[in-house]
Amino acid sequence: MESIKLVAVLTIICTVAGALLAVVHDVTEAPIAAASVKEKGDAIMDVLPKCDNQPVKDAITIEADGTSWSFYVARKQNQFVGAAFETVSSQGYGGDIAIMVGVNADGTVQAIEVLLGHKETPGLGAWITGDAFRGQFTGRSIADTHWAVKKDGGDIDQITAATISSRAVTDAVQTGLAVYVAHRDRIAAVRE
Amino acid sequence: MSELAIVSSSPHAHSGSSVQRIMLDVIIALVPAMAAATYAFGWDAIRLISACVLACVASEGVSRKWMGRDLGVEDLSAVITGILLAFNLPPSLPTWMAVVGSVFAIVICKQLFGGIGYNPFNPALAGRVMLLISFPVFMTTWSTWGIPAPLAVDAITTATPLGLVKTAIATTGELPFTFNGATALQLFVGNQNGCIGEVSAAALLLGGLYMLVRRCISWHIPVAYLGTVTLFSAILWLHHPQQNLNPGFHLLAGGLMLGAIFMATDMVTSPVTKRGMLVFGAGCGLLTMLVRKWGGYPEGVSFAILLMNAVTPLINRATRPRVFGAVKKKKA
Amino acid sequence: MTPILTTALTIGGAGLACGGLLALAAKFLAVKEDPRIEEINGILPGANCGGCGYAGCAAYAEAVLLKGAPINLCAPGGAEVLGHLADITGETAKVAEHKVAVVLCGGDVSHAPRKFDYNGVADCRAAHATGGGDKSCSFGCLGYASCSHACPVGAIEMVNGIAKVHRDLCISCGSCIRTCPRHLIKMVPYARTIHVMCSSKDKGPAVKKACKVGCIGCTICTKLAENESIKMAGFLAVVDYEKDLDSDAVIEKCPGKCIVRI
Amino acid sequence: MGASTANFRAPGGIHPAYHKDLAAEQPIAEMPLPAMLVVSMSQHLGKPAEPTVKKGDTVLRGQVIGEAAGFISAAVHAPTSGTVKLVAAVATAAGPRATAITIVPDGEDTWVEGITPCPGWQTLDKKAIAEKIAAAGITGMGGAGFPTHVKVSPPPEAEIDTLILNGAECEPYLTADYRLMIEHAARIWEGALIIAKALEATTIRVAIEDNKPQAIAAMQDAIPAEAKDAQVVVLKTEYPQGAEKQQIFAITGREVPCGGLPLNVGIVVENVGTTLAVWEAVVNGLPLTERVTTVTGGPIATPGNVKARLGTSYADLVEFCGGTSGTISKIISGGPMMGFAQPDLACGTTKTTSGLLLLGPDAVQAYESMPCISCGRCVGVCPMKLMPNELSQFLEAEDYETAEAYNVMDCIECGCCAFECPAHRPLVQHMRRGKAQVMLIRRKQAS
Amino acid sequence: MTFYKELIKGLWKENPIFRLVLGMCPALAVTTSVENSLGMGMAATFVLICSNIVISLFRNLIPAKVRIPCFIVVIATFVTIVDLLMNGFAHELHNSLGIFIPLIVVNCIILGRAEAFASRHPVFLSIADGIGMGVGFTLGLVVLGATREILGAGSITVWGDLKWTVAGYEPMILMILAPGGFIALGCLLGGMNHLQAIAAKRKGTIFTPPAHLDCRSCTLCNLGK
Amino acid sequence: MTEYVLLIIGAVLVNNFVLTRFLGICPFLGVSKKLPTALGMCGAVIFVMTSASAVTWALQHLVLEKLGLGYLQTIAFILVIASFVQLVDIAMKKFAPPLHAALGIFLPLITTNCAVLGVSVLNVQLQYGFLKAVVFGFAASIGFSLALIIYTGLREKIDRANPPKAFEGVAIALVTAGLLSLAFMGFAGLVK
Ligand SMILES: Cc1cc2nc3c(=O)[nH]c(=O)nc-3n(C[C@H](O)[C@H](O)[C@H](O)COP(=O)(O)O)c2cc1C
Ligand SMILES: Cc1cc2nc3c(=O)[nH]c(=O)nc-3n(C[C@H](O)[C@H](O)[C@H](O)COP(=O)(O)O)c2cc1C
Ligand SMILES: Cc1cc2nc3c(=O)[nH]c(=O)nc-3n(C[C@H](O)[C@H](O)[C@H](O)COP(=O)(O)O)c2cc1C
Ligand SMILES: Cc1cc2nc3c(=O)[nH]c(=O)nc-3n(C[C@H](O)[C@H](O)[C@H](O)CO)c2cc1C
Ligand code: SF4
Ligand code: SF4
Ligand code: SF4
Ligand code: SF4
Ligand code: FES
Repeated sequence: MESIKLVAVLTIICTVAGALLAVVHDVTEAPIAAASVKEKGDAIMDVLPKCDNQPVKDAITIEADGTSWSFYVARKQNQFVGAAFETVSSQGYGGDIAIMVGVNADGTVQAIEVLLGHKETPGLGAWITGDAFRGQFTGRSIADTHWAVKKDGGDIDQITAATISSRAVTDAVQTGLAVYVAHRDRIAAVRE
Repeated sequence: MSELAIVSSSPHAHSGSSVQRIMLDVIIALVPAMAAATYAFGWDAIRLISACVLACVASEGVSRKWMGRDLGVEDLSAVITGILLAFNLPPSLPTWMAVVGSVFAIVICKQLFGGIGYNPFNPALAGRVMLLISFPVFMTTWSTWGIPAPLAVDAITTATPLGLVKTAIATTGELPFTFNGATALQLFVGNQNGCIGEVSAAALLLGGLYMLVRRCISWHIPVAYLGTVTLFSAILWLHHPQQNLNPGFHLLAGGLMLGAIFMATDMVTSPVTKRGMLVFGAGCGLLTMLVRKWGGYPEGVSFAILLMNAVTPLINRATRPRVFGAVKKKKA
Repeated sequence: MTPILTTALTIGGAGLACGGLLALAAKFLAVKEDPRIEEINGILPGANCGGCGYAGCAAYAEAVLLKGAPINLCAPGGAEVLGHLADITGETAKVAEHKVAVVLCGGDVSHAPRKFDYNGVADCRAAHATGGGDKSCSFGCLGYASCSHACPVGAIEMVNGIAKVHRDLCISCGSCIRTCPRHLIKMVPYARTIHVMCSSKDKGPAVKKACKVGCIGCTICTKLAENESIKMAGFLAVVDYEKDLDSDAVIEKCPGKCIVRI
Repeated sequence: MGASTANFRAPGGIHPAYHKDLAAEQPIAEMPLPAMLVVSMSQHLGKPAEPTVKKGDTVLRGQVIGEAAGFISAAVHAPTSGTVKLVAAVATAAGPRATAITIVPDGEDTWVEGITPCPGWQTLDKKAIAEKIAAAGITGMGGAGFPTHVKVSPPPEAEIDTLILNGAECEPYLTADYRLMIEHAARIWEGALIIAKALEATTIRVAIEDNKPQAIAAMQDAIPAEAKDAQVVVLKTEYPQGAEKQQIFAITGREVPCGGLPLNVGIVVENVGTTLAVWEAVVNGLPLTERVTTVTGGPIATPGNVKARLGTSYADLVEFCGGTSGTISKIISGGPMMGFAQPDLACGTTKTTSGLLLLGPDAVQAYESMPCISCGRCVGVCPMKLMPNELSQFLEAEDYETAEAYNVMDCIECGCCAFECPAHRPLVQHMRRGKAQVMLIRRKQAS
Repeated sequence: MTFYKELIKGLWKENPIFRLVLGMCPALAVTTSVENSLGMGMAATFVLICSNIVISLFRNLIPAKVRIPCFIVVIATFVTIVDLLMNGFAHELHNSLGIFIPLIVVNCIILGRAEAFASRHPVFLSIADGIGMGVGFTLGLVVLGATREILGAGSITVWGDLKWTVAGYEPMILMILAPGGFIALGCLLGGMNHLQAIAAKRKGTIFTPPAHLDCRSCTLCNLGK
Repeated sequence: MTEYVLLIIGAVLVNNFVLTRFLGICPFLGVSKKLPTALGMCGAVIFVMTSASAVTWALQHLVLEKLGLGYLQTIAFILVIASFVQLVDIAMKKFAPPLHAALGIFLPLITTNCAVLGVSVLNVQLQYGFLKAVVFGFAASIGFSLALIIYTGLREKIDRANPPKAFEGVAIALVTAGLLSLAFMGFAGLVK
């Protein structure tokens, strides 16, 4: 019968396709997982001070103001040297901006990294990923800095014509730092 | 052989109007605003206006030549595009950017469609918006010149009144100044920051009056536009006076007058029927206020007009007049 | 192995479900329709030139099947399409003779001047309706290229102010013939190359006044042409395309120089 | 006497320069017989008449030389006595060729026998009136030249209550109707009564624009006592108040439906000249062999209103008016808004030749047309409320279907749109061609 | 040789982007840089070749009525494979191409080639077609991507750090935003048409620019007819 | 409530599917010759996109995720969408022939319309709940329709324009779409 043949062909093709995909999935599962872990790990390592542990694994989750924060702890010779955390601003020009912030043990920023996936405008807001903008956060702490862009009377140089993005990053970093400061002891106490 | 008689289809009489004459009238109407611009911004105004006009006329001539068409600059419409584009630029803009905008306006927005009459979008506005998006830094850097408070903090301003309001509302949630008779006068005569053509509402209104008298424009679009803005801003203002300035401010600040009088009225890109013009003007008004109040930009005139340009064919279609005799009337 | 199996089964099941559903739907909800319409539509060239007399290729396809329209109406499609149509409909194919359009006027700007200064729409039909057209000859080609615009394949070129058909590009759709307000264009067998390039019905003296290459009705050609293949229609010599004509004599002897080979 | 005046206007319209002063005060002058008359068989709307004479025949004035070829057609009569010199196709004023009969007058101007005056027309019934009008070959003298006997015999289901006499003469330059109203007011009124009788219409209105006070006064004074409901209506001077649909709307507020006729709203409109011709035909029994034509324009030496035989060549008319001075750039048969431009002065007058207008270079420029700049002026002035800008573009693109949907067939070719267009677009020409093309398509679909 | 002909036709004569005007969504969306264009192009090429092979192999077995669902399943399979592979081995590229990888499934070119070519031709020709069209598509994307990136960002990024920047250039951001995509493609297309017209004139033939966007070259539906 | 309003404004104006997200360009360019045709397409798209959002959401959350087969998204979605469209086609032909005459020719085209698959994938990526997914699908299709209708009006004007030979047809249509998209940039920032 005609229609049975139709159904049969379609079913067979689907089954074969399914099997094939399962195989490929099987093969790529590990690399994909590794790639996303590495993606994160790379970002974390980029912002942390030199350390000899594996911060991705030394993580602690802290609940603050209704959000949960993951802190990745860096140690050198078993000494707490700093931590990295991801902070997200929903005030970006194009939507959420996720930033990886690395702090030293003394609470000063080691470095920040804007994570992929932000939707700021190329050529404008996207400059928040540039060294010039990110660089100015290094060395700042919650206390010694007026956490606002210059336009709003603060200390951070905004990117020209991208105040919104600059503001978003600034706010996000500040919020994260505050959480860090508040919970520094718990974070520093993390052990493998 | 003697000259041959001319044979053409009727009518054999003509009102004597011509495109060139209309365009010349518009240029005349733009003179007061050009004077005001020169008074306010001096050399920069002259520099930008001449750069834009030259670039527009030249690119029109060159592109038409290149397309194998007759020169077509004598209708003067490119001159208007040039002046109006310049009017929409901040005084400090580098000359080369003005030239890029002019070429974009004339070549991409006008000549690619076949030249005058065929362009669906207002070339000068498309040029401005292209520049605004391409070079936001330059397009939002305002000159610093002495302007009395309240339109400027400490007598020097680097922002337009609308920009001031927008940032103030966004940061402090309060209005930066109150709007009173003095502020209105300041805005009206042109003591404010902004694009070179939009500083003086008075000069623009004068030009508009001239165009009305010369029948270059009809009252429908400007009135509907300004009326809708007034209405919309009045509602907002009455609803929440702490967050919204009163309608007078919205009317006088920014590019509204320039847009309503000179740019929304561009006949090529606006509807042909009177009813359509009213719809067009009202649409511009709504969109302008939408952007001013909730949008990412402090000023929405350019976008509003461009968006309404886009729906103009639909408006024309929807507001087709009822043909005489279309409804069967039996004996009265 | 299990995950692979699950996956295969899931997708296979989805395929089964979808396919089954579609098959069922197709079976129970089917609406009858002659599949040949589709087929014919696919075979027709899709130029939508209207030469067949229908609103376009799709309309013709329908007409062939439903209204019994003759299958040899699509000139652009030629023998190939005809063959296919014959196969589908089961009718016999009678290949029409290959014909091309020719503009029967040779009075270009250098031969037939303008009689007034026409100021208006550059369209032959419009010009013809305004003071009868500005050409000195009231029958000749006006040169405003309406036929050229009407031609779906761009086979008509304006040369020196009159229309010329490129015979090898012409697909004999007849669009130009329907357009020309002067009725100057005729469909003639491709094999025929000798034409009287004039359509003026005026008497000799009037033609002479209007045009340097007009037919003055001297009847010389009718005598020279073999087997009466040129006849007089009033004051105009007309080629009878049913009969053979291959004589250089008529071309040479025509005092009006209006018989040419193209 | 219900004689009162009122001021009305219809939608749209323009105010061209009128130039009526050139010929307005020139009384109607009778032109002597020219050396030759070329009488076209296509004098009217509908089928051309069929010639009933051949070369060499002698004819008498008023003798039928062309028979009506069907119902919507009209007979043509010899304008004078003489010999037929030629029966051949010649170009008409409107362009296309049509058969014409060339008559060389014998100078006697002998009337044919059988002319029967009928001063007591009141006893005639409507059919008899219509027959007399048909026999006289009368066609509309104000516009398209529609055979008048058709108009006065409406189908029985149409109830005509109003007859409007069109004395608007809204075309610039032309003054023929104006002179007729001043000089023959009483006859025109009587003609109106005749037509009203044929139509069984009870109301008669005479429409005159307010720039013709003398004509208004003359017509007002001549309102006959026996007319029950007769009035002169003064219209605001605005082109095209003379167009019947607009005029009907201005006077009665009735809108003639799209594609409809005045009789659909119970009205018949007749030109005052036509009415006078009806009077001549019924009361004096005379067929239509002459008409008044305004010969005017800058280059004409002495502009005037000339009563000339049908078939008088334009050249003879110009000669009668003292010839020309200066360059002639345009020769127009009719008025400047709706008339036909001529390549030369060869044509002969017809029943519809209301004017012959010559324009010098100062009044004419050859225009380059530009793309439409969508200024909307044409939309504003179109008395039919069409969108000429869009229509012309559809027609340029040969999109006849859309053009038809946009009511191209309702265009009355008044020329207001093209008059106003700053881009000098040949809008009316587009409409003309479009209408012709749509008619063609419709006819093809019908068959 | 036909194989050769099928192989090169996609480069110019039947270039999917500039001549056939197909697959516009990815063409506009991912061409903000050369790198993305290349990635997208290669992904699509891979899918195109694979699906062409499979469909050509089984073309006589697939009943006409379910051919579209079958083709789609085949294509979707390869798309998912590319998706997975890219996610595993070219993670960053995968991130920046985003949603447009799964959308290769509905890319008109691939289904169009399956329907118009692979289902009617033997395998080796279908491979040629796949390579040709794929490379043509990639080429189109790269040209567009390069134009947009140079004008809009003042740089050319071929892969990762292989990048040139035009010094002192003030980039026209518009070009890498949505409107710039449309305008750049429109202008490039116009330019190509112009070249084509010049070439045609030299050869003495007539050239008409593509006037139809209604998928004429794709026979999936009858809309173009 | 505001959330949904913003979602709709965002999908219709700010991130218009066609003009800023570049989804569904083929039908956008292809079916914009005449207004009636465009309206038919809009009707079909609105129907299909809304229902496809619902169906694929259910598929993803009730089947694929439950089975841990998230990576089969593409193939499963397209299979279901294609069958669904075809089913609608058949059913419509049977039960509503006039509607089929009006919309039928567009249905096959919609199968290969990336907007439909796009909206399904986006619903998953953005982790919308069922209601939100359906509203998003609806709003996106409205956005598509809005752009298509406006564009069709423009196309009718452009078709009567007089571009240079090389730009006739597709090229000028694209430039027009670009300018329309430029105008739509004005909505930027209305919704984050
Ligand atoms: C297309 C476009 C994209 C923009 N993208 C961003 C952006 O990503 N980030 C940003 O802060 N501002 C962006 N802006 C600019 C904002 O609208 C606003 O002008 C600016 O952020 C505030 O101006 P300021 O920095 O000069 O104070 C963009 C503007 C446009 C026209
Ligand atoms: C096809 C046609 C049929 C007409 N039939 C009638 C008719 O039956 N009765 C009538 O009174 N007028 C009839 N008319 C005349 C019109 O009402 C009108 O008076 C005539 O067309 C002259 O109009 P114009 O001079 O404004 O162009 C007809 C006109 C046309 C064109
Ligand atoms: C634009 C336009 C203007 C007209 N102007 C006049 C006019 O001024 N006087 C006139 O008698 N008829 C004028 N007509 C013709 C009338 O519409 C109508 O056909 C005529 O009065 C009918 O009468 P008739 O059949 O006796 O000619 C005009 C027609 C048109 C379309
Ligand atoms: C009243 C009026 C307003 C005009 N406004 C503009 C304008 O805003 N921008 C512009 O480029 N051209 C303007 N023009 C000139 C011209 O109409 C315009 O360039 C056309 O769009 C070119 O086709 C205007 C012309 C007139 C008569
Ligand atoms: S006389 Fe004959 S050849 Fe000459 S222009 Fe007239 S038709 Fe043409
Ligand atoms: S052949 Fe006819 S249609 Fe063609 S250009 Fe000559 S007059 Fe015009
Ligand atoms: S000519 Fe036709 S379109 Fe023009 S104004 Fe008169 S009625 Fe209207
Ligand atoms: S008057 Fe002329 S330019 Fe103005 S809208 Fe009409 S056609 Fe266009
Ligand atoms: S590629 Fe997106 S709809 Fe065709």
